[in-house]
Amino acid sequence: MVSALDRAWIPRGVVRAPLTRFGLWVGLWLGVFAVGAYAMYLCLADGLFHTNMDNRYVFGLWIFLDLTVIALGAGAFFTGFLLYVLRKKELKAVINSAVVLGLICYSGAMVILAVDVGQPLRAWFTYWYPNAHSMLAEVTFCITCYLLVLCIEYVPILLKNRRLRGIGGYLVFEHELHKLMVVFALIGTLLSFFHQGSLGGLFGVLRGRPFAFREGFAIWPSTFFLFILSAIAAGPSFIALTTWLVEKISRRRLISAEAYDTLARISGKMLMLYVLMKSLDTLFWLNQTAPARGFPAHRFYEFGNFGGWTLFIEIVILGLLPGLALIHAPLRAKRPVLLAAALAACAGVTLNRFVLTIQTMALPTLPFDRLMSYWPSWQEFAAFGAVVAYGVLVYSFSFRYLTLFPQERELTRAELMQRSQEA
Amino acid sequence: MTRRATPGKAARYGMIIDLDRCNGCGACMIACAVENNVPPPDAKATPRTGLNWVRVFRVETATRPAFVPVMCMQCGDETPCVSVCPQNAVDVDPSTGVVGQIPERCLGCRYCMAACPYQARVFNWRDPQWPAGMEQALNPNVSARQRGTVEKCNFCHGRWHAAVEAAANEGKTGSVSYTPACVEACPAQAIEFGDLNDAAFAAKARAAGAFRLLEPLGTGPKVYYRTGRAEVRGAVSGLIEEAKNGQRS
Amino acid sequence: MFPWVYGFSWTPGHVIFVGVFLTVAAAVAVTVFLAVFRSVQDFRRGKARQIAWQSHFHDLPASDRACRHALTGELKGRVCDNGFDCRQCSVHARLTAIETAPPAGRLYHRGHTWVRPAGDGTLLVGLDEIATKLLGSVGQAAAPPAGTVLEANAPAFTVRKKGAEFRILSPVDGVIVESHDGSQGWFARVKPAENYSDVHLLRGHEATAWFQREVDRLQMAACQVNGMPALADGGVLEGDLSEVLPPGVWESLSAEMLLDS
Amino acid sequence: MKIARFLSYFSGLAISLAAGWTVLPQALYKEVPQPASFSHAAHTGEKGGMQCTDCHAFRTDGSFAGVPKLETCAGCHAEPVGETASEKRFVEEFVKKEREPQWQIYSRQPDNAWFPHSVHVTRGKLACEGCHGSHGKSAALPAYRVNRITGYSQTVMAGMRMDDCVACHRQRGLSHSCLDCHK
Amino acid sequence: MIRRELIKFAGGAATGLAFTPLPWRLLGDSAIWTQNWSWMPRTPRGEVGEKEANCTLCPAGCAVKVRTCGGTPIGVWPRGEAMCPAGFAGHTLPWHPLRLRQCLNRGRVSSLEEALEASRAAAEGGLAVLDMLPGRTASLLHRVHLSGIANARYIPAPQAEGGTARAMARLAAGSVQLSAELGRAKTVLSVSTPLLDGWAAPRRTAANRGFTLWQAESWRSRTMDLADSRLLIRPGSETALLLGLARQLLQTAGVERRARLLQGFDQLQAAIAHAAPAAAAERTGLSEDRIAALADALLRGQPSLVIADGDPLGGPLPEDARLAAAAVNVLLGAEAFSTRREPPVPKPWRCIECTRLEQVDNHSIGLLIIDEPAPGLALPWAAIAPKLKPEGALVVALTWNRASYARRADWLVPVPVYLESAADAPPPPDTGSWRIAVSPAVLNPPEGAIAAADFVARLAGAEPDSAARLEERQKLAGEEELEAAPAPAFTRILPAGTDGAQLAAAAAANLEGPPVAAHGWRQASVSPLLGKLWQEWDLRPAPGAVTSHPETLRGLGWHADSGARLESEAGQMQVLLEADPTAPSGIIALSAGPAYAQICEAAPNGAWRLKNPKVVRS
Repeated sequence: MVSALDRAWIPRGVVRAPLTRFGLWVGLWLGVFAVGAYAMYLCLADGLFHTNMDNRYVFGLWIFLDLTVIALGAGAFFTGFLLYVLRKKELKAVINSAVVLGLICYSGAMVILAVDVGQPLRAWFTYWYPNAHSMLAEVTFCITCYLLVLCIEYVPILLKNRRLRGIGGYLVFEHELHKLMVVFALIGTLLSFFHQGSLGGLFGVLRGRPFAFREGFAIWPSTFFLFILSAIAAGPSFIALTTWLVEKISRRRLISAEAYDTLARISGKMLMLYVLMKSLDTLFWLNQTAPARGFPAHRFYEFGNFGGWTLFIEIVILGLLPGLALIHAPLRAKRPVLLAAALAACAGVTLNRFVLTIQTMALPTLPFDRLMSYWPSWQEFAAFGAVVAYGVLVYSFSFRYLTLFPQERELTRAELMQRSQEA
Repeated sequence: MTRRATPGKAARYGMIIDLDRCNGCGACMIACAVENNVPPPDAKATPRTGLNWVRVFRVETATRPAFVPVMCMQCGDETPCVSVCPQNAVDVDPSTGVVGQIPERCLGCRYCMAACPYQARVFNWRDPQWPAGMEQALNPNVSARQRGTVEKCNFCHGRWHAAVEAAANEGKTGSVSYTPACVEACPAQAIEFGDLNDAAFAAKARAAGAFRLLEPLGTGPKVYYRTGRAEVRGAVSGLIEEAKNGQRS
Repeated sequence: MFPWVYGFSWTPGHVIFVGVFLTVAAAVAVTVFLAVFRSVQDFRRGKARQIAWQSHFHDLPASDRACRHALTGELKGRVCDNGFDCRQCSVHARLTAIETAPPAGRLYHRGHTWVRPAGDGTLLVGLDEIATKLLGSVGQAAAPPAGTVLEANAPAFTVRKKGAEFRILSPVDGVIVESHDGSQGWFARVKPAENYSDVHLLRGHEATAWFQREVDRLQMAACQVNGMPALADGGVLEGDLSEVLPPGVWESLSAEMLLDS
Repeated sequence: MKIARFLSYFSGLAISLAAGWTVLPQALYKEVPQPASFSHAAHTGEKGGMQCTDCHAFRTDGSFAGVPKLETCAGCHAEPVGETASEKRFVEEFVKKEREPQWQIYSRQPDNAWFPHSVHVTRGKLACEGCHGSHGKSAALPAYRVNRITGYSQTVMAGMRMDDCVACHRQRGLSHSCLDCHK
Repeated sequence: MIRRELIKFAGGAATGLAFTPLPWRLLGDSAIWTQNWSWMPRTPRGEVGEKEANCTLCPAGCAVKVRTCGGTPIGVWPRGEAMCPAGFAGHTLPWHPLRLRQCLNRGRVSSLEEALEASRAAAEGGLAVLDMLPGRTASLLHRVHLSGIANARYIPAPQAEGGTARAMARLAAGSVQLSAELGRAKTVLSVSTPLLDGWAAPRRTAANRGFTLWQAESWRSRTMDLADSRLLIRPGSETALLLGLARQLLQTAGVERRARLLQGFDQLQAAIAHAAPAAAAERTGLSEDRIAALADALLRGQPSLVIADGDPLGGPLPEDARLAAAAVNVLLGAEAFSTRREPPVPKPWRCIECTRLEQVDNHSIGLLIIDEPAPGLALPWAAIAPKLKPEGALVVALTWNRASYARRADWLVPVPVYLESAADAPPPPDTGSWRIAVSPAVLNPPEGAIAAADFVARLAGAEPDSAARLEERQKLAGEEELEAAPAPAFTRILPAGTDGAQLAAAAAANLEGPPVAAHGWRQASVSPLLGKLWQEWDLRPAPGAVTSHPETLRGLGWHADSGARLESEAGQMQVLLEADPTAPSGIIALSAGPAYAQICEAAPNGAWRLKNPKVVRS
């Protein structure tokens, strides 16, 4: 009976894994989710001493991974912007997957923030008594709004499901909503522009942390714009990577090579722009901003494990090289090169977030204080594991029962035609 | 975001700490903990997760080590923690200049702790516990903070309240003078407390040999340090020109 | 957040910040409300089914949406983006303007149904050969009773067989006057609505070219499952396919052909 | 047929509105009995002839003593003075057994709020009725209702919350910065 | 269809809910709930008053004022003079987690009467009262009540503080109590004594000490940090340093001339015969001219003073070191010593004599009563155990906590602590001027608690009136402080019967011990709040912390920041191994908490010694 129900919900014309294998996959990730949920319960009920954070490392694994996940989740708004506003038709193949990825990244980040905050029951204070000067207040407002927009963008994909389609006016509402999608794409872009930027601004405004402090334009430090650029650069790569991953796991061809190429090309161009701006900003910071505050450059890089190499890897190895590979068409055409460059771009953004959260905390500000190191506790890993498991589960169910990749039927048929010619 | 101050009554309290007198006994840390109902350490507390509103650093110098008490500097200009708190739990009090940390509104995001250059803020990582019965011996002028909130030195604001109450009892208005716990506790009278708006105290604060920690960051700290020993000034203030003659290990 | 809340202060930064937030929230709310309002409008104006087909149509793979004129070779590789509803299609109007032969004999609808005007002003509607091949005679499939209102491109009736169900699209607008078990090929006599036009139905050489392509499609879809008796010479399969094919294959095959994915 | 379709929707709406506006305010508060009954009117009337400050006095250090302790009551009530049953019970239960009555304080502020009576009454010359209402003239103690979640009494939740204090300060142009009242 | 109706009904209810106060009140009230959690303590309410008192937790007896709220002490603040960190948390002692509140007989709750009966029965076999904090009025009362009991002895626990002064008393003419008057000294040499850190020194800080301090120690102590000149010596080489110093002093004519006239000069000659400058330098690890510079500074900076008491928790210095220090003081003229003036004792009180612990012969005590009134007092159990009768001996501990001697005692009787009953502090070791520092009773003690003096009084069948007697003595002594009397002339350099050669041999013998410098901070155990300094911050070494140079740790195969067990024949204690690059290499600094004394042996020369210590990784 269950397999019949399952078959009834799976869209026609596509082949999905048999229910047993899918059940196994869901069971595995439910296990990871359960362990993480227990860790979250510990932190909420007992207290945050279950983590290894302390009065120096006030931000730990969770905030670092939050920033990374939201940066990579920028693929949603950027793909939407490119498709609906700049009319890049070939991205129609990945827009549904991008929206689902965005929803997962942002909702996961919000859940982790609720656990990371000492008093989650008072979280609404930020809305009720907002501090207009605080970057964190701006981030909170924008992320909640954008999460709402993402949910609204997810609704049409949901209503397209084969069974839901039959009910009343769902399809009509989906149709009307689809016509207004341009408005949501624009609002999404505006919101994402601000909260990606404010996440960068979080550290750029820290007058007390010369390692992170940057001057900038009006009230926005330069890290505001750098975070937006890096998010836009990493977003499409992340979507390309995830699509390839889903193709590998489901063993089906999901998008055309042309879609891959567009994603890579745009990501490459943005990455080059980001590397340029990042280099300029770093030079200005090392020679002008920090020394003026009594912190010559060597005071940041004289400590053993956080030497100058982090800067070199972030800008050159994980920034310049993938950028060049992605903007160079023949190189980009080779799939392994494309995937490696995309992975490098995402790793570059992750390292940038790591440097701004963990290294800023590690470096002492008082001359007589010392460098401190930090390693997350199992509760921190497990809690984030739960969010990843939640993401995988949502994606798996969406991939199985909703049409995330419209081109899949086309490609499957083309494949069959080809196979029948050979036979 | 400061409300209108009572006219003509504003004080800007500040401290001068004489590093040559401080001998690192820690009386100020214990007196501060008693005065402000800071719970005793629990089994798993460490120097990095402990609750201390004032911390005495031991700073190695070429000659004798110097002992430097570091507490919240009640920064006056561009207060780093006030501008970053997302829900205004931190606010410079107009009538005293003290940076108020209100645990009832703090939601424990700890962003102010990241912003503070002096790491003078500490976080309640777990529920505060006192030995059974010790609640009767807590200071009535200060309320205990819940788990998950940030706390910091507020120049013993409980004592400012008591002073205001006593002044009101005699019908007096205007800024009051009082002595914080660490000033009263110091065996060497190394800490001086006063109103930076009053010229004499301000002159003493800016006298020769006085300096402030991380002054070039421009946050306007209101705790001044004084020492006659150049190597201590070099090691403690970290200013580039002093650092040359003070050996820094 | 609001002026009556304790922390509100009329500083420019605060007002701008809260203002932007409220406008964005309002914009989102208005857009969603607009979508809901329009949907209700469509319902009221009864365009629901039409829209349902439109949005459904957009999901079909490009190869299933070949334009009728691409079938006949007049337009190379053009994909229909109007849900096969050539009545509003400017391209079709342009092409048929050239050829004005009166409709003679059967007119075919892409959903594998045909229409034939029966002298007395009514129209006979029936399943074409491929549909009957797939579903067997309409008889067992309980044709729609007299009096039901038909709408072009909307589901006329649903065929339930072997646990699968397919909806058959109606080729014309009108009211069924008399239904029939289909043994003579037609299952309903329809009194056409006043604005009835059979412009969107295929005729003559279009029909033959379309029929030939449908057979190719049927054959190609059928060979998806190996071990199926593939026809070497491309001849039409015999007998009622629902008996011959295994149910899973038959069901996806029929869905393929009846455009009900 | 049109209204019928929304009947269930509107019935759900009506029920939840009714519940929210009537049932909730009652369910949120629970009543806690006072240890003994007490009539201000009886004490301050012509028969009792006492002044407020006889019981609610300021201490020498200017802090406000609040509700009197047992020995203040025992001063007159070593033996039952009047003839009411509740007074007899009070004398047996508390005075004879020297058991301090745990009065529920209507205007008890939370631990984190600092309300100095010396600033408001001694210097500010505010009348008690301003905040406490006509409690001083009541013939019997009103029911003490406490909010189940916050633990504040209904008197505080109704009229002595932060917004009320701030409104008063704003009227008088006084500072109401956070540290003025939080401790 | 019903399903659709249900969904519609739920939708209506939900939208309706949004327009009722329910969700918004819940949101607001739950936030307020997080501000008033029931398990958070409510601060006390009541009148805030102040009461003048003195801190009786240690011999310093600082003048304090106790701030009370509704009668309960909420803080202790200095009144005029200074206070040590522990003084500020003294008012929380009544609620110390280890506080003893009922009589226990080997873990079983029993009553005071039962304890008294058991004690009376065991008293026939010889009663002894071991007073852990001698010099208080309560100590006097012990001696008064013991006079009524047959073969009873009063044993004051040997204190590190004042050891040099006691050694000097044996060199002075006539039996008298002496005191090192730091107030009058201009130059002070402190040998392994925490002069600026807990040695009754809260008043004395680096800034206002008024004398130049030379600190000779074998680990980097807080006093070493604050001293003017530092002499890092090998552990156990104190006597060698002092004998070398004596030899250096005798080079100068004036000193030698005056010394010749004193008795015992030849014994001193014999002792310093082996303390040639090279030998002294080699033994102590200092250079010869450093010792010469020290001697020169002491001579020029008269009046100068040498103190070699040792550490209250780390253990007193051996007898030979104190004798050598006394000798050096005599050579320097010892103007800084004064006769201690004791507060007068009311005439009718007849007290028995004090018996030193060494004078008590073994297996002679049937009933041992240990009086432990305050935290941080320590004496190795190995020194007491042999004195008890092998069978039928009863140990009654009149103690404030369930930890220290409670493990060894058959009976535990709770005593009132600081601020629970009127008590006074013993005389301060650093000045001869006399005063009575009394702490009044602010709180009432837990019922079942009895003052130690009253317990002994009831044992002797006398009136348990220790509070009244304290008042009587206090009234008798009046308020003003009498200045210290000048020290009597010194007739000897070394006491009769001290064999010079034996002193020199002892100097060499002390060096064999393990390179461990045991030191302790007595105030640490007054309250858990003191953990702020060593657990929640690293201003002081934690009790049980073994700190040494990283190379030394690596050399011994231990790795830093790991737990271990320090074992000796007398017992074991938990330690934490820590590496400190600024610590002197080759030396292990052991921060002795109260547990250290329990694992030590009491060597014949009075020092505490670890018998073949081993460190086992735990």
